Amino acid sequence: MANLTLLQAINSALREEMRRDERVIVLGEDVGKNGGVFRATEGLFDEFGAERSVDTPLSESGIIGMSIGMAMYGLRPVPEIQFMDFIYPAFDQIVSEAAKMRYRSGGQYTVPMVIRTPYGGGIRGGHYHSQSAEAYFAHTPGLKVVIPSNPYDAKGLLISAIRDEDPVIFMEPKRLYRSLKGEVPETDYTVPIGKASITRAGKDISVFAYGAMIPICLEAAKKAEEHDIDVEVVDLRSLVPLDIKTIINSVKKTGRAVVVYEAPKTGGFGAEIAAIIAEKAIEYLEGPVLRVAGLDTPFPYTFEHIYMPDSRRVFEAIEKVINF
Amino acid sequence: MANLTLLQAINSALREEMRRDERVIVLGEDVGKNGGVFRATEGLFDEFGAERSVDTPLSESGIIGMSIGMAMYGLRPVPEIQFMDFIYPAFDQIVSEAAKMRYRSGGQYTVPMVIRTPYGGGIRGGHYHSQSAEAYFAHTPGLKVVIPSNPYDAKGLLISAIRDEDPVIFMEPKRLYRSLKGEVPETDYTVPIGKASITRAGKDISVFAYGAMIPICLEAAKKAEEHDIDVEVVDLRSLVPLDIKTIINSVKKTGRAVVVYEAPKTGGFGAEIAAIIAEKAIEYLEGPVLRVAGLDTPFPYTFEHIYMPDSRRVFEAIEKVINF
Amino acid sequence: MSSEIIQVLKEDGTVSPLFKKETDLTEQDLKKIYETMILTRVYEERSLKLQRSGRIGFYIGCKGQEASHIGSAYALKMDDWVFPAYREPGVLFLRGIALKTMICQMMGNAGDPTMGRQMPCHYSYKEGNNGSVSSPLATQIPHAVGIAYAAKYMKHKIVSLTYFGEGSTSEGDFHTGLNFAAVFKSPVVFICQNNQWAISVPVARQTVSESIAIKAKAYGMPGIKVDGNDVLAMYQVTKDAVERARNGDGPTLIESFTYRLGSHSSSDDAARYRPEGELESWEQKDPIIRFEKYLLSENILTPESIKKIKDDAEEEFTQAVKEAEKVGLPPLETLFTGVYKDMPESLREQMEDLINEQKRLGASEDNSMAFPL
Amino acid sequence: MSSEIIQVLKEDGTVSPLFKKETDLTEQDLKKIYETMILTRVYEERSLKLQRSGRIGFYIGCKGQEASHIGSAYALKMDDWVFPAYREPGVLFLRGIALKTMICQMMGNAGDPTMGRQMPCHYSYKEGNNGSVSSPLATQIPHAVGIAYAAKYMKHKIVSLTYFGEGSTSEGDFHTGLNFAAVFKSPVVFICQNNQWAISVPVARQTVSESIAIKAKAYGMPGIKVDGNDVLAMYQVTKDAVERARNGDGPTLIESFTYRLGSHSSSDDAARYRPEGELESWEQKDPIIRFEKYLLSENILTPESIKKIKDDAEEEFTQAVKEAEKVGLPPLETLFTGVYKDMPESLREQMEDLINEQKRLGASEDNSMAFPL
Ligand SMILES: Cc1ncc(C[n+]2csc(CCOP(=O)(O)OP(=O)(O)O)c2C)c(N)n1
Ligand SMILES: Cc1ncc(C[n+]2csc(CCOP(=O)(O)OP(=O)(O)O)c2C)c(N)n1
Ligand SMILES: [Mg+2]
Ligand SMILES: [Mg+2]
Repeated sequence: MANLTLLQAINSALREEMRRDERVIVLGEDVGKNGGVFRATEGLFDEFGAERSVDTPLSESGIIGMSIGMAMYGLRPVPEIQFMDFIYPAFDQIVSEAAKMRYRSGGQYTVPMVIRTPYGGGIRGGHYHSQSAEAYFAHTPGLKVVIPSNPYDAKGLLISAIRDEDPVIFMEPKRLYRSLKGEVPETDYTVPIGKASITRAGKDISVFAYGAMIPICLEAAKKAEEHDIDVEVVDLRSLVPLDIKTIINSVKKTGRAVVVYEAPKTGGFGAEIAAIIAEKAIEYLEGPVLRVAGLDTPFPYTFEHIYMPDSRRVFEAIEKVINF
Repeated sequence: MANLTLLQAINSALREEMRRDERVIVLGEDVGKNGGVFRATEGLFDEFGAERSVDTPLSESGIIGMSIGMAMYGLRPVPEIQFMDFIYPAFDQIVSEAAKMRYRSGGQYTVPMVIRTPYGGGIRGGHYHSQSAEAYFAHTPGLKVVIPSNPYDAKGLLISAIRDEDPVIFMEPKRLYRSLKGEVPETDYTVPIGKASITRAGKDISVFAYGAMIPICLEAAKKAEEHDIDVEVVDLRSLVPLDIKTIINSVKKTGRAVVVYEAPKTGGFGAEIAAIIAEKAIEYLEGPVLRVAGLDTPFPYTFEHIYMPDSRRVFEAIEKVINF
Repeated sequence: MSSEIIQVLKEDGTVSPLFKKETDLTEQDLKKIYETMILTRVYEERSLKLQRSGRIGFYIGCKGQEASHIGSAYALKMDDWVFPAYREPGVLFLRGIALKTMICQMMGNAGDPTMGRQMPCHYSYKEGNNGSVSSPLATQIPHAVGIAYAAKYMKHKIVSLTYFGEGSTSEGDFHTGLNFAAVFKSPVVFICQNNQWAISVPVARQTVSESIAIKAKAYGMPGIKVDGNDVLAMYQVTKDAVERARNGDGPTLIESFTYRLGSHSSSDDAARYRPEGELESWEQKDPIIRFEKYLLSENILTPESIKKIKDDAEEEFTQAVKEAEKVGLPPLETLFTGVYKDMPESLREQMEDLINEQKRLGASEDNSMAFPL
Repeated sequence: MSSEIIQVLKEDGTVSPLFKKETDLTEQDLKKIYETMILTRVYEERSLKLQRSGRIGFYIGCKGQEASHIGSAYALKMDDWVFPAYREPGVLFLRGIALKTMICQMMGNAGDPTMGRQMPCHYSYKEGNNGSVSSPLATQIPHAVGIAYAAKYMKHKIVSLTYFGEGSTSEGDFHTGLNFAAVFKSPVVFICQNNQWAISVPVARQTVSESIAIKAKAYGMPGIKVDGNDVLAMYQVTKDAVERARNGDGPTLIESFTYRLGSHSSSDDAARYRPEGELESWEQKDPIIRFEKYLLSENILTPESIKKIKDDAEEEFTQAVKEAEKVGLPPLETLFTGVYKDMPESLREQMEDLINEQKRLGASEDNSMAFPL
């Protein structure tokens, strides 16, 4: 065990997998010599060389398009998109090609590829260094979408993603990169994709979230405790596949639900969670399903801390549902 | 009044607006001399010339990127994306640029542009000529998303969209292009963007849908009538802005809701409708909010008619909610 | 250099003596190439008939471009990879696919290895290292580069070749694909089938560069313009490029200057936009007629053997259709399988619901309309 | 042609006699250009200090590239349009923006016309026909083309000029923008600031073409490579291109061969990846020093007047910061306004909820972290 930041856990997962399997290759903008602008790939260039830790020309579509070819040939590419906000030039390659390759070729070709990308706010990055674009990808059959919220899960989920036979969008909460430390095994281990984790068990209300919103929900839960409200915090960890059973069981138990995400509220993935609850557990509900989310505006600069859900706002939603 | 197909109504809207306002320009692949592969721009080349009915090189990003510049300069470009499935190479220009231009420039620059694009299944187009990508755009603040379901609305909404000061994704249900006729005024008129229409009033259950799903929902409503179920069909017409009041009022009245859309179920825009109901009208609900939607697979070829929601499936959902 | 056009086989059917002396193509090879061209032409004519009679939903063809893709693909080894667009059925024939399989693909039935999931002419053929055709244009170009990078990394001495139209050179993926290949010195051959049209848009509206070949200069790779209706030139130029690639000397862009003798697809009518006389003038340059003249003049083929080749192709097609038409629909489950390696729970639920519904109510009505273009 | 490099002002500060004879630049112009270069350099040094002391969150600079963008922008008329990337503050100075406005933008306060919505250095300045800077690279290139198309359509005789880095030439939007401009013969001037680096990636990893300028051949437009540290050559070459464009002769690609003397941004440390000695060798070619030598030798400026220009710029900056720091935060409503012309009901609800919440609970805590790159 080592006490690592989330960033170090990612780095460790990449290193372990590259040592274990020579088919694993990282590529992207500044990932080689520079070790990535966040340093997620630091040291890989020195250990594995320029052929496996590849600085590419500046084209996201090229990075993903080339990775698809590599994966079709049998490699395990792990492309990095420097910020999730810059994934859009590669959108066509991701949704039209990577997502559909297995299906459209009757399984002849597959794209075992992990697109790593830092997402979310909290670093004063404004419009284009703060976005949470999970909803686009979770609505695209053929892709998996995985979002860790702590160093242990980050390493274990990333290793699972690299070993997965399908394309995975692996979203890294950049706000937690260095601010969150945790015990992480030094050897390799996996955390299964598709299983939510009950980060905090509770009986009064369920709060569903993922990624950088988890610490905020835990803070809100603490506050709620002071008001004698026992909150269950469910860390979804993977949006596709989604652990619907755990969601429904939690709602059956608590009868109340709040969904938290930092992307713009309208059409965000939290809407899907609410819709599933309204579909499958309506008879257990004792109040509305509230969503605490980003605003329906582009991500701002000066007012970023107001834009983003915080524990106060989550707590207020909890109170509202409880008092309904 | 003339009895026009939906396609003719679109063509008529374009022609009227081009006559009225020389700032209106259509551009895209095959839109000029050929009049568009569906013939939506037929005749415009002859009437308005190559400068206003512009065949572009084959690049969606170029079409949209150039349109943004044109709009910033004061024109009213109406770019066509030949099939919505091919909009993804322009995704970055749409979500990063068009959607955010007004906000990020403090209103200095605006992008009054209408992206017209045929969407949806029913023409044996397989993976890449059948998609319904509204959820991606409806989750992007700064864009409006408008989807007509009949010739009258098509013309009136398109004229509104062209006169709108913000970028509009105007999705045309290609399945209804020629199969649906209706009375359409020959002169110009507008249908306001942001108002749903109650296509069929009813008291037992509300069905929310848009575009090509409307005729199917009406069919299902008819069938339900035979079973003494009085269905209200609400045609949303515009997803952004969304007419939340009409949705909530309808649910308050009927106490039951089904949402119908043809995009993949998970993360589709229907989830947002369900979530809004679960948030704002939970106390009126007498049953679950069910969704009838496309499957969570790429759009198929041979089994397209099974993939797509049909009136049977909608009727079954209605029955289930009623019998809950 | 880049705007010169390379030709070996003249329109009158004669061949430059130098080529004859130096070529490695045997009589056997020439016959094989010719037979594949004929099969491809027959495939087209007959498929269009199937489409018109409603037995397949759509067809997109390559009439006039047989030399362009068959000549070039013949320069590959079997373990090389091909990423076609949609006008290269001849490549599949060369790589040994069964005709019946292709027809089943077009019919979208259970004999289609991709289980009726895609439109007609969107083949996948892994056994032949032939990629999976998709509709979005130019997307295959970076894939070809990735394959080449991977192969080089794994020290496999293979080459990856990709086809695309001149219209597709306007897409970003053309740019990015060629640039990545050049920067990584990957073993890729890029073949642009410049058939003068992108649906209704002429090449002059696509680019005003001197040629397509000259675009290679933007990436620091050689660019060569070839007479795409000259099957021998296509072979030779591609062979040279393949060798360069295999020897580690990097990618090449080949512009095959050719012509789409048909409409864009079974849904299009080129008469709407094609200038008068253009089709007729290009029909004079039909690559099959030209090659035939040569083969006849060299006594490699006779009028009789030609007739037999054509008859055999027709017969083969007739038989294959017969076989294909016996095949039923794919199992309904295939609508749901293969989205992922393992089916997610939520999709399994959708599958069970739908299968139950179809059992309860009978099969859904198929009221899809015909594909419009 | 494309790989030759055009230079007018030699590194020793002498100028070709031909240029001197033919240039239309007056002493007044030369002074104005110099002053703008100095102001730009001062702006950079002082902004970096503001960043380090935490008074602005981020800065991205142009040290070494002053000649490149100021020389070229000087060739425009005021009603021409500019679509900058993010290393062109000097263009804004030329177009008359108030220094205070720029500093308020960096501070994201109420003096920022864009109301603190974007990161520092992402200016919008419509009064000066200067586009809205965004982070996604190369997206502005097609916008510049659209502006030019629109202006031509409306018979306005204006030109549109856009800047981008050499790294950005790898993006699809570079390709598509240049191609559209050439096909439509739009009046656009494309200036690639080839500063040798894209964050940590050297130009050799970006492209292996002979030059950036040669990429023009792919689009059938002229491509010219200029010494980007030579302000006079930048002016002249751009002027010629602007005139061509204005006369209806279509677009031009200009490669400004220059160097980023600083790190990528306030969050980057170029020492991690820059080869030893490279910076030092380029510092010798500092465009300001070179131009100064010339102006001194021509007696257009004296050491005293230079000192005064520098002091004035420093003082101007000091004053502007003072003013800017007096300005408060933008009103909270501006978080919600301007997403659309008219605010949708659902957003109004979000606004009201949030404003009430802030009233009830006090302002949210600002615990954002520093920008990492
Ligand atoms: C990204 C994308 N945009 C548009 C289309 C629609 N479309 C299909 S084929 C075609 C023309 C292609 O022209 P070209 O690349 O020259 O190939 P050709 O058909 O001539 O072989 C178009 C516009 C598409 N399939 N993909
Ligand atoms: C689409 C996109 N991808 C990645 C980035 C992250 N990024 C910011 S600047 C930069 C390098 C740009 O290099 P170049 O175009 O040469 O411009 P320079 O910074 O040298 O002026 C990168 C990769 C971005 N802003 N946009
Ligand atoms: Mg073509
Ligand atoms: Mg650069």
